[in-house]
Amino acid sequence: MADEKWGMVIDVDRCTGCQACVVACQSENNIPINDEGLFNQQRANQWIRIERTWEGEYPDVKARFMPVLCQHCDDAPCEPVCPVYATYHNTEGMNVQIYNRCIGTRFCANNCPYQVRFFNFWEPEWPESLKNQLNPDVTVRSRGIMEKCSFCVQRIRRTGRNAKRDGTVVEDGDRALNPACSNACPTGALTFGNLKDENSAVAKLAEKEMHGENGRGYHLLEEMGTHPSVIYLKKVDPTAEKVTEEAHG
Amino acid sequence: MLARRSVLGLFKGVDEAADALDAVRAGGFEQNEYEILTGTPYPEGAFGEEEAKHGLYRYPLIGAACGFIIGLVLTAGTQLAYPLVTGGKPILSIPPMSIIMYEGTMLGAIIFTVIGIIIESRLPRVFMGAYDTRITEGYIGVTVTTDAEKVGKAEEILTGAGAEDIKRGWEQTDFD
Amino acid sequence: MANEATHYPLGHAADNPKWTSAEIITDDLLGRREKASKTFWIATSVFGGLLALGVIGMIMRLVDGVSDTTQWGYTAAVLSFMLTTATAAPMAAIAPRVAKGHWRRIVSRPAEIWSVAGLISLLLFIPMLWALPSLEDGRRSMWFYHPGEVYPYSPHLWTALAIFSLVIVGFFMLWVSALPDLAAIRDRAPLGSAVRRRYTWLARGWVGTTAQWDWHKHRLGILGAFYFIMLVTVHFLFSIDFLMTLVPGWIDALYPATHAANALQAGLATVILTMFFLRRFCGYKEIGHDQFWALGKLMFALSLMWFWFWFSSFNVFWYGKKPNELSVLELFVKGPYLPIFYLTFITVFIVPMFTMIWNFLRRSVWGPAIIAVSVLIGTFFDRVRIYVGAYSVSDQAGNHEGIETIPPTMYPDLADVFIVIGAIGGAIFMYLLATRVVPVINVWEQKELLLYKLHKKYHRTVVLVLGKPE
Amino acid sequence: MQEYTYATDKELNQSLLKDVLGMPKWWLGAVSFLALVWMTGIGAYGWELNQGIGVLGVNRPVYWGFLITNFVFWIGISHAGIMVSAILRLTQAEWRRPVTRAAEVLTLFSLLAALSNIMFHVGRPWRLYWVAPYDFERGVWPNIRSPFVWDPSAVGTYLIGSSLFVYVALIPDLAALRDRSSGLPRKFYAMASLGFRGTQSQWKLQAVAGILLSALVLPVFVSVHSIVSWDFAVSIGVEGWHSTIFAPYFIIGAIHSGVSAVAMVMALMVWLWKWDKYITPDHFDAIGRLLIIVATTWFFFFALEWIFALYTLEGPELALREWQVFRLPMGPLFITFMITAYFIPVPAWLFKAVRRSPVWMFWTTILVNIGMWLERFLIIVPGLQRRQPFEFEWGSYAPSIVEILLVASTFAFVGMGILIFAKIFPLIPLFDMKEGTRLRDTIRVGRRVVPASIRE
Repeated sequence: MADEKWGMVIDVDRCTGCQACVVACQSENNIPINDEGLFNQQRANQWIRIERTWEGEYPDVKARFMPVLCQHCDDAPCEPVCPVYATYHNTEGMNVQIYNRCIGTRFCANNCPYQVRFFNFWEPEWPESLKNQLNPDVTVRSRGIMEKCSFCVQRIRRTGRNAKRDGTVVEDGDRALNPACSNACPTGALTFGNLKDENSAVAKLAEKEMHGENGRGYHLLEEMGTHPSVIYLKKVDPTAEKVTEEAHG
Repeated sequence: MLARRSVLGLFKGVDEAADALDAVRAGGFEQNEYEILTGTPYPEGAFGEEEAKHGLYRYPLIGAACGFIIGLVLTAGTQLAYPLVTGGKPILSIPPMSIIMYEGTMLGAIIFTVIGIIIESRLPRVFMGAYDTRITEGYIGVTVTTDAEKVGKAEEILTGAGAEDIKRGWEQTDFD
Repeated sequence: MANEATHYPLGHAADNPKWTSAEIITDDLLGRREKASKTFWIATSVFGGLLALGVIGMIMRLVDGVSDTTQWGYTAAVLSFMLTTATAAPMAAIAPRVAKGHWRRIVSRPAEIWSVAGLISLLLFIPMLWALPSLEDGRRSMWFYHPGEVYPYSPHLWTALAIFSLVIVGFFMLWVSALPDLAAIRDRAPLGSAVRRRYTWLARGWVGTTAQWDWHKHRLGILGAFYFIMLVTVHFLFSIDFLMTLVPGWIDALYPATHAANALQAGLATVILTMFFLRRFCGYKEIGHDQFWALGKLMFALSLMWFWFWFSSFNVFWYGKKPNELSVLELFVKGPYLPIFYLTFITVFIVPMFTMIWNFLRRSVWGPAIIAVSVLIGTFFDRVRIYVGAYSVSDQAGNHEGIETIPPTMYPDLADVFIVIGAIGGAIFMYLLATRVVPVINVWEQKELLLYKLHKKYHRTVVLVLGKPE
Repeated sequence: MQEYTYATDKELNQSLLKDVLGMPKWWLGAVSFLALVWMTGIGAYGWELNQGIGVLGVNRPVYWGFLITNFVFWIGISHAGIMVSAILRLTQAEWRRPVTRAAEVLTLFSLLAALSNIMFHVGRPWRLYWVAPYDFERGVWPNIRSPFVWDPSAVGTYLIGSSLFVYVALIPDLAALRDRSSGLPRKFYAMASLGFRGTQSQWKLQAVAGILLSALVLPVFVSVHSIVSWDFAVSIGVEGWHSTIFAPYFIIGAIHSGVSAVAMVMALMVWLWKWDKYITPDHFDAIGRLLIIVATTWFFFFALEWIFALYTLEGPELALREWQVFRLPMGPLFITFMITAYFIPVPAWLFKAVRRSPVWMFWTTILVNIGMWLERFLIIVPGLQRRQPFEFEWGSYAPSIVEILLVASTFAFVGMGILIFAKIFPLIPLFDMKEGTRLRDTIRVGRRVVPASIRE
C-alpha cells in the first residue's frame, strides 16, 4: 500500500468562474480544441468544467461557480462496470484510465454521477500551429476510447521520479507536482496534495473543514456513497446554503 | 468387426408390424438383432417391443459439474491473477462470480446433454444398413441385423408375416 | 382414426380403481365424510385450545398498548405468514383449473378449504390497524400523504378493504365450488332431518340443470381470477404500507412482487402438506403420486423463482452501494438476522432445489411432503426476519435517507409466542371445522373426471386418454 | 377445441417439404430485397468504422442510444421463441406442434441480430475480443464484475443452447429430407441427419431430449434478460435505472414482445406458405389467451416500477418522470408506447373473433412490438439525458441516419435469416405433426364427441 492518497480541496467561496483551470487543463492534457462544432454536437471534452448556477431573483441575481472534475471516488461507480479493467483504482487512491485497454462501451460514462468522463467520438485534431504545443508526457487519445481527469498523473510521476533521483522527498504544494488547474487558479481555490500526510495543506484543510466545528466541507452527491477524494468548501456568506443544496442536487 | 447383413420388411399397419415382430422373436432372434423403424414416435410399447433403455440423465449432471468447475476457476482465477480493485468491491466478489458460474453450469449441462443424445441414439451412423425411404412416408419397418447365414431365415419370417416389401442391406456392427 | 375410447380396467395414476361410476364415487366419498373418527375431534379440540391460547396472547399484547410499534413485529410476521400460506393455498386449485389440468381435480377442494383460514388473518389484522404508526410523523407512504392533510386514502382503509374482500371472495368461492356436493349431501340425508334442512339451505336449490352448471363454471372462473387479483393486491398493499414504509431508505420496487411470489411457493407447500396428511392419516389414498409429482415440479420451479427474485434485489443493492441500500442490507441480511437469513436461504431454496430436481423424489409421497415442511419453516422465519426487523426500526420519522442505527435482534416474548401458536393453530382449527361442512374431496370434479379420463388399448400397449372439452 | 386435419404422412411430407425442395415464387424477391436492406446497413457500418462513433447520434451525456435500445429489443424478442416452445413442450400442450420450430428459429436469428448491435455500438469493435478470457501469456483478464462480461457469458450460453435445441429437434426431419431429396442436397441432408433411421430408442431419446433441453434452456432464458437488465439496474449514475424490479420487469416485457413476435410469425406462415391447414384459428386463439395473461402481468410490473419511482419523492426522479411523460418529444412517444403496447392490443384480444383471425393477430402484435421498442427507448434515453443534478449537462438525442440504417438492417437480417432457414429446413416440424395425428383421439360423452389426446 502506497503512502499517498492524492486529493483536492476546492473552495467554492474563492472560485470566480474565470475558467483559467479549464484552459490550463486543456493545454496540459492534450485535450482536442472544443470548437463550436463539437459544442453543438454536445461532444466537447472538458476534464474540468465550471458549473454555473444563478441564485436569487432579478434584479439581485448572483452567479455561483463550482469547478467540477473527476472526484477520484474511493467507491467509484465507473470502475466495476468496465468489462476490461480499462479503469480501476490504483494504490494512490486515484481513479485511473488505461487508454489503450479501453474498448469504448461507454458504460463507465453512464455510471458516473458527476459526468466527468469523456468519449472520443472523433479522431482528435489540432490546427497546424498547435501541433508543437502538445505535451510530450501525455498520450494523445485515439478515437473510440474514454478519457478523464487524471489529477495530472504525469506531473505526479515526474516529481516522484526526480525526487527519487535527487534523493529528496516530494514536498507539499510543489508547483511541479500540482495539477495544471490548481497551478492556474488565480485565487488558489484548488488545493492539491497528499491526504495521507497530516501536515500537508490539503490534509489540514480537509481535517479542519470536514471534522472541525462549523466546517464548510462537503462532498458532491454525498447520498451516492461514492466517497470522493475531492472536498468542496461551501461559500461563507449566509445565503450560501442554497448553492450547496443545488450542488447536492 | 465381423460384417453382418441386415434385412428390412416394410409394413403398412402397426398391428402387422407388431405381429411380424412377434414372429421374429419366435424365430429365435435376440433383442439386439431386431429393430422397428418408424417415421414418427409411437406410444411406447405400441409394437409390443421391449422398453428402450438409455442412460441420458447421466450426461447433464456430468456436464453441469464440469461447467461449474470451469466457471469457478475462471471467475476466481482471473480475479486473483489480476487483482485490480474496482469500485471498492472485494477482490473475490461472490455475486458476479455466481452469475458466471451459473451460466457455465447450464452451458456444460446443455452441451453434454446433446452429446449424450447423439451417443445414446447410436449416432452418427455411417452405414445405413437396410433402409427404405417409405419409412418417412408412414410405413413401418421391421429390420433384422444378423450374421450372413441367418439373414435368409429372417427374410422368410418377414415375408411370412406379410411384408409389403423386403429390402436387404449390409453394415458393420454398431460402434460400441 | 376417430375411434371411440372405452374403459380399460387399469389403476393408472392416482384415482381409485373402484371408482367406475358416479354413484360409487358419491357413496364412497360422502360416506367417508359422514363418519368422523374420534381422533378427528381430539385434534380439533387441541387446535381450538391453541386458538384460545392465541386470544390470551393477543390480550396480553393489547394490555401493553398499541403505541409501541416495535412490540408488534411478531404479530405482523405471523399475519403475513397467514397471508402467505393459508390465504395463498387456494391458488393451487385456481391455477390448474384455468390450465385445465385433470390431475388437479382431487387436490382442488383441499386447497380451496384453506380460504376459511382468512378469518384468522382478518382477526389478526384488526389490532395491526392501530399498531401501525400514523403517517403524521412524516413517514413515507405510497399514498403520497403529506402531514396535516385531510386525506381519506390512508393505508389503513385500503389494506383493510383489500383483506376483507379477499376473505369474502375466498368464502364465496369455496361455497360456489362446493354447491353440487352440498346438494349431494342434502339428497343423501333422510327427509326432515336437521342435516337435510341445513344443507337444503346451503345448497340453495341446486338441482344441476345445464343452466346451473353453466353458471357454476363461469362463476368459478370469475371468482378464481378475482381471488388471484385480490391476493396480489393484498400482498402489494400490506408489504408496502405495513412493512416497507417503516424502514427509511428501503426503496425496493421488487419487494411487493417478491412477497406475492413467496406466497405462491408457501401456499403450494401448504397444499402439499395437506395432501400428505389427507393421504397418510385420513385414508385418502386416491391422492396419489401424480398429484405429488405435479406439485413437486411446481415447487422446484417456484424455489428457483424465490432465488431469482431475492437475487434481483440483492444484486442491485450490493452493486449500487448507496448508503441507504447498504443499511437495508445490513438490517435484513448481514446484520442482526444473519442466522435466520441463512436458515431461510437453505430451507426455501437450497433444499427444495436439490431434492425436487430428482424425479424419483418428486414422484414419491414423502419427498414433496418433507420439502413442504422445510419451505413452510423457511418462509415463517423469512417473515420473522423481514417484519420483526422492520418493526424494530425506531427512527421512521422524518428522514428518508436511511436507517441511522441498526437495531439489535428482537426476540419474542411470551405474548408473541402465544400469538404465533394461536394464529397457526387457529387456521388449522378453522380448516378442520370446514371439513365437517363441505366434503374434503371434490365429489363433482371426480365424477366429471370419469367422463374425460380413461384408458384404452392402443395396439399392443395401453394408453391414457384425456378429454379436453372446449 | 382443435379442428383436425387427418393428413397422411405422405400428404404431410408433400405439403410441408414443397417449399424446401422447390422454391416459392415470391421467395427470391423477398430475400434479395431484405438482403439489400441488410447490406445497406453493413455499408453504413463500414462508414462508421471509417469515421468513428461520431457518425452516430449519441453524444454526451446520452452515450447510449438507438443501438442499445435495439440490442435490448432483440434480446427480448429472442426470449419468446425458446420460452414458448419449451413451456409448451413441458406442459404437453398439443397446439405447440406446428409452431415450436418457427419460434426457436426466431430466437436464433434475433440473438444474432442483438449481438450485431453490440458490434455496431462499441468504440473499438476490433478490440471486442478483449472481453473474453483468452490472454494467458500476459495474464491480462476481463473484469468479471462488469455486467458487460456477464452479458456475453449469458447470451453465448443462450445462443449455443438454443441452436443445439433446434438442431436436435431437426434431426428426424433432416432424415425425412434425405429420403426425399437427391444430388448434392441429399449429401448435405444425409450428413446432417447423422444417419437417423427412426428406431424406437432414437424416438424415445428424441422425446426425452425435448423435455430435458426445455427444462435446461428455460433457466438460461430467465438469466439472460435479467443480466441484460442489470446492465442498467446496477448503475447508480443514471436516474431511473437503479431499480430492483428491472430483472423481472425486463423478463416479462421480453415475453410480452416475444410471444407477440411468435404470433406475428405464425400469421406470416399462414400468409406466405399457406399453412392455414396446420396453423388454425385455434392456435391463434391459444396464443392470444396466453398474450392477455402475459401482457397484464407485464402491466403490473410496469405499474410497480412507476409507483416506486414516485414513491421515492426524489427531485431528480420526479423530474425524469415528468420529462418522460409530459414533455416533447418524449411525451408523445410515451403515449404511443402505452397505447400500442397495452391499451389497443389487450382489449382487442378479449374478443374471440380477434384472437381467431390471423390478420388481426398480425397487426395487433406488430403494434405490441412497436410499443415495446419504444418502451426500451424510453427507459434508456430519457434517463441518460439527466435533467439533474447538474443543470448544465442536460442532453438531447436524435438518431443519425447511420443509426437508423443499422437498426433497419437488424430487422432485415432477422427476416432474411428466417426465410433462408425455411428454404433449407422445414419450418414446421414434420415428425411432430405426424405424431400429432397419431395421438389425437376423441371421447364420446352422450351425444357430444369431445376431442381428446393420448398420453403415455
